[in-house]
Amino acid sequence: MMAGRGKWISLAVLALLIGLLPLVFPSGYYFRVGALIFVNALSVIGLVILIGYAGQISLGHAGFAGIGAYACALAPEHLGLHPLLSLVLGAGISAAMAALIGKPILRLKGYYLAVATLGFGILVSMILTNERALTGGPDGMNVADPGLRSLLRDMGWRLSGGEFWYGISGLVLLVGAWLALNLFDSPSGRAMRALHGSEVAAATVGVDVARQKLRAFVISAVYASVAGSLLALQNGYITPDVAGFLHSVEMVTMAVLGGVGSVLGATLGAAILTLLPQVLTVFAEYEQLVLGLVMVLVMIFLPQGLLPSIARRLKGRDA
Amino acid sequence: MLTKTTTALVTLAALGALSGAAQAEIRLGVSVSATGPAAFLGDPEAKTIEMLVEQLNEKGGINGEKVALTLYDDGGDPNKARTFATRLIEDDEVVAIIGGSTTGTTMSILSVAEGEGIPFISLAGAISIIDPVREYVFKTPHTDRMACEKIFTDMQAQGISKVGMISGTDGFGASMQAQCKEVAGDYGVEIVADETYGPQDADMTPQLTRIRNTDGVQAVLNPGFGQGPAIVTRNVAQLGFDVPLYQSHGVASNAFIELAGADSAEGLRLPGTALLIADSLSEDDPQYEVVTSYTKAFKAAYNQEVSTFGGYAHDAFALMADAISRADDAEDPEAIRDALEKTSGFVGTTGTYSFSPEDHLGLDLSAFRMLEVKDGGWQPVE
Amino acid sequence: MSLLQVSGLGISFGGVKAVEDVSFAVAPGEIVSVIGPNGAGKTTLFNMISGIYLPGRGSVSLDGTDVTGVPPHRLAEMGLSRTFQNLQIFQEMTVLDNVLAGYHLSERGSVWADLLSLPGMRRRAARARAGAHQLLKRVRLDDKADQIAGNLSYGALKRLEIARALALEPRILLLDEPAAGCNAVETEEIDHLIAELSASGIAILLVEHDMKLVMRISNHIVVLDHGEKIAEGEPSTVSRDPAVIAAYLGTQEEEQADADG
Amino acid sequence: MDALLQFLFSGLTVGAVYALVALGFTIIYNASDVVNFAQGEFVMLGGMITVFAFDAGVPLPLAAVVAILVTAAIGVALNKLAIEPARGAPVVSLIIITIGASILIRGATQLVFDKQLHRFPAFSGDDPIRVLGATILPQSLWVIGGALAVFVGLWVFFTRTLTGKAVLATANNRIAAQLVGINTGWIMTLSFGLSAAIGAFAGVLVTPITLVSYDVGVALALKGFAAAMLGGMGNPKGALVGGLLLGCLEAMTAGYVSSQYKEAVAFIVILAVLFVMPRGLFGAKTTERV
Repeated sequence: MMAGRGKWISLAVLALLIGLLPLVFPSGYYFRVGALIFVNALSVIGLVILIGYAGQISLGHAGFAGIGAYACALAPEHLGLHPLLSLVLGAGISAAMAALIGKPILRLKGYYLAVATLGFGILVSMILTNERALTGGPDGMNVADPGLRSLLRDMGWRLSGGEFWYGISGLVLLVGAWLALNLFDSPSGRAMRALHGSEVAAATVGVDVARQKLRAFVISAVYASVAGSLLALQNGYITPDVAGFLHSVEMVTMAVLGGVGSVLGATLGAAILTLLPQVLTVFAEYEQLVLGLVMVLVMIFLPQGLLPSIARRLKGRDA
Repeated sequence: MLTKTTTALVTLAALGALSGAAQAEIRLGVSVSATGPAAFLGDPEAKTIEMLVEQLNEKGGINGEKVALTLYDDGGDPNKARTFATRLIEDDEVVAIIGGSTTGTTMSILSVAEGEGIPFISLAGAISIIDPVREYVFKTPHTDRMACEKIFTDMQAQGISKVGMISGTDGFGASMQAQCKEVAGDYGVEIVADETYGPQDADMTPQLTRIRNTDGVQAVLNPGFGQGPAIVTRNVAQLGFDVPLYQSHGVASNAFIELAGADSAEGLRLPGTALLIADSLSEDDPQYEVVTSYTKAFKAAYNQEVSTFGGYAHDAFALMADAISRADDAEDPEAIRDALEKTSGFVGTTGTYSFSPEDHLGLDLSAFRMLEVKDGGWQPVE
Repeated sequence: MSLLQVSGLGISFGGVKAVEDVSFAVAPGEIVSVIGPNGAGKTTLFNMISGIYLPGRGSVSLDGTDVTGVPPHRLAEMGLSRTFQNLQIFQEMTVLDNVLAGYHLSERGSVWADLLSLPGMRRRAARARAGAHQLLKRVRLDDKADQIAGNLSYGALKRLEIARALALEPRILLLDEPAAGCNAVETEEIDHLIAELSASGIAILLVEHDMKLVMRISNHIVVLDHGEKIAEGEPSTVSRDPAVIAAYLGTQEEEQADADG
Repeated sequence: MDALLQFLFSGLTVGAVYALVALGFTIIYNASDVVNFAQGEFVMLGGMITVFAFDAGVPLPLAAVVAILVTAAIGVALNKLAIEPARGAPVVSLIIITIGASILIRGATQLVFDKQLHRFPAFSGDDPIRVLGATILPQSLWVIGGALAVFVGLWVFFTRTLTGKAVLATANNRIAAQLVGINTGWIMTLSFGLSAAIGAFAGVLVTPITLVSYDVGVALALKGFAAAMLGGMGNPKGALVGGLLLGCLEAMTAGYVSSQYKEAVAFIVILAVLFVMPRGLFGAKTTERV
């Protein structure tokens, strides 16, 4: 019952934020930043499932974002697929890839798993960079407009590009959060969290550890892939950076910073790391310095991540 | 409570917009890759524009109006570049944008600028930026294709027909690699070996050995920037591989000779701009004045050598300032765009620009000069 | 007919024989205890039976089926459940969730049902939840259901582990030192619990150091020393077995000598 | 034949660079189970500080010593300020902390020094040594020799010295180590100092070959990490073999298959090795205790 209520509170908070923030946006630029936060939060929620629930690490999830992004760039051009169907195709490919590579590498633990996932991410970004004839190489390629905005316009609903993608990303984020919260308090979610606590004990209560790990890996890959697709569609242009190691690290950092077990925490982490460079433009020279400092300090003083640590502190005061 | 905050914020935003308009300054937006993997491009670009804006405002600005510069560092990330472009237009309300150090960031900025009708001068190399011509998009660097053509013209003159290429896999190297392969045939040049290396690689002797063992290789061409070309140059010397070595404009700087070692670099050629031979430029050269004044000022301001890339930014800013001064309304992006397109015979550090509705680059091959390392310094060929 | 049959089971680590040629059987409703001095290989034996270690030699069969080397989660499906000597609790989860995890086999369904929170999943979860509350009541942890398990006392965690193992509704339960670290009252409770379980027909395999407890509740005792079975039989027989006395006295003498030295 | 030898020379040179970075990982990992992703920054600092000291007129050997000492101090500071306070944090938090530290060091370097590429002269000149038609630079021999020297030093340290054994004991069981009188705080300080010093030493050796700028650390850390994992984290032998193997793999792939996918081949081999040996080539085999 507790968990059930928590789910609806989290969703309500998220929905209110997404719905009400535009009222205080002074310009269209804020819609763009908001949309970016939502897209990042979506992929980070995937990592919450993988890292927070199942306790497995990945330093290569940007590879799946890359697959999702390039599916939206390539499939409309080469297969004549609608961009939205391409998003689904990308998610399918990501899921299949995750299932394929997850099987052998999820046997690895800790840093060994980290290096294996890292290798996967690097392979994807390498292919995207090297297959110039197909992907445009490091310069990237155009992504066709899904045409939804003009559809809305024909229905008499005029939205700027920023507003439109803010709405779409916000909606998808809400759906993603709902699914992740459902999963948390479900048999699969419990099995994932159980194997996170003790693989041996989880196995002795009947949890197929390998299967549950793979499940978390595949689900998180789909989240990253859909986020990658959304990014590609709203940017209209995509480069292999989306699949790069730095993007993988950024995603994990967002997850851990906000609180790796918590969906709202993931959104907070995504918001902070997306906003930081925007706020720091005045001190662009110091951006890296501040970013590094924030990462180190949060991990030292709030090792559970921002949101859970704050929640724990508030609870402690109540007691 | 919430509504109160809202009103306060909206009022604040409105006030900000008002005060901005009242100051009557020309708002110029810049987004370059001052950090990250493309910092080689963006760092001198950012420094150049900051310096030029200061110079211009000291002299009283454009027609009495000061230039207010908003400069963002997109770190070479196209996603960030798009966000900054949106911010420049929607939030900072600039009338024109310069930037896009890489092709990827340029493409991101381009679609925003084009959609909002803001003139944009790109600092990236790809030909696809201005071909097909987009209404609001201009660029100052030569295309990579032009660099290839310049090199192959020189090879043709030397009687070289079989070339081994070794390119960086970064955006610059990969783009030029593709362009060169496309145009080589036009100059009777055959690419008989085609190797690559990663931007952070430490040793290229395996690739160069492969090239050396390819039949009939008469020259090596190395498109790339950063440490790669310096290491390639050293490795060619190390292997005792005795064929002409051509580098790209990506490494056209004095620092490169130092990094590659004067001995190893001796005799290598590349297509560069007048910037690199500022000292030996004759006074009646049309570029003499602009090149010497820029190199001197940059050196004085940053104690650092100028680079071709800083030169692109210099030209972009100069072109923009010129267009704004000629525009019917200095605060109307449309007017600035129109003035920009009418630019004719404008001398920059890179070459002489003449834009037209059909040509938003406005440079020809003559802007490139073939340079050679002689006695540890750059010398024009003939 | 016996439910669990262990035949000639053995394993070596780095050339050292940890367990060698151990055989015994457990019938439904029977309580069989494995005793022996520290390091005799009791936990290793448990780990082989429950599928955590792959036995080097011999076989394990459950209800007539050979289950040697079958992974733990498959054994769980076949009705084998266990607790751990050194507590394998899901520390970050609530007490209730720990027991619910024990219901995994009965509440699991398709991943789609879980993601979409479909009615079928909710029904199964509700049933599991009801059962879990019952079990928590049985081990007197019902008032701590929503606490994070990591915050519980040692004795409470021992009981929680038993509750979780029972959630599987096992046919055979392996208890590894359930009374270790418990006070007299708690030990008595565990005593009652085990008796109750065996009365309901569950076979119990027990490792325990509390000899009074072992002698009182066991139907059958297997004695290990240095990885080998040295005696087997009813409590009264085993306790008089000279080999058993020697093994225990021997270690006591050694320990005494260590303490003196 | 001479081509093969040339590829081998290249592979050994590059591999020795990886090995030096990987060796730096082992000490900290052995003392604290932390993989320090800022290890690449130590290499970068070694190169950058030497460059700037040298350009300021300090003789090269002295500049190198200064760089190594300063970097070691930074390593100790990293431990005191970021690792010690986060003791007991999960792996993923430690990864974020060390990555955060590496970003911080990079940001600071770019402010204190600059964003340009730099180099200082090779120790024994640039005239290549010719062997059977292949060539190798004297500086490559310095790098390979340096990697071997560090390896032997670490080997002796961990197996022959009391302090080295104390490091291993600390890694194995911190509390037990404290009980037998090991000052684990001092062991951690020593490990970070030593690790940073080895990184800086690597930076001094490789700069004449690879050049240095504020951002070379990431790529080095990645390759060094991969090499260490290939060999088995924590084992100096694994670091050396893993590094050299990775370098040779890349060189052979570039020489015989495709230079474009040389890193891909390297990573596929790593994945394959981990598939068969989940703890790398020389990693300890452990049985799970329950």
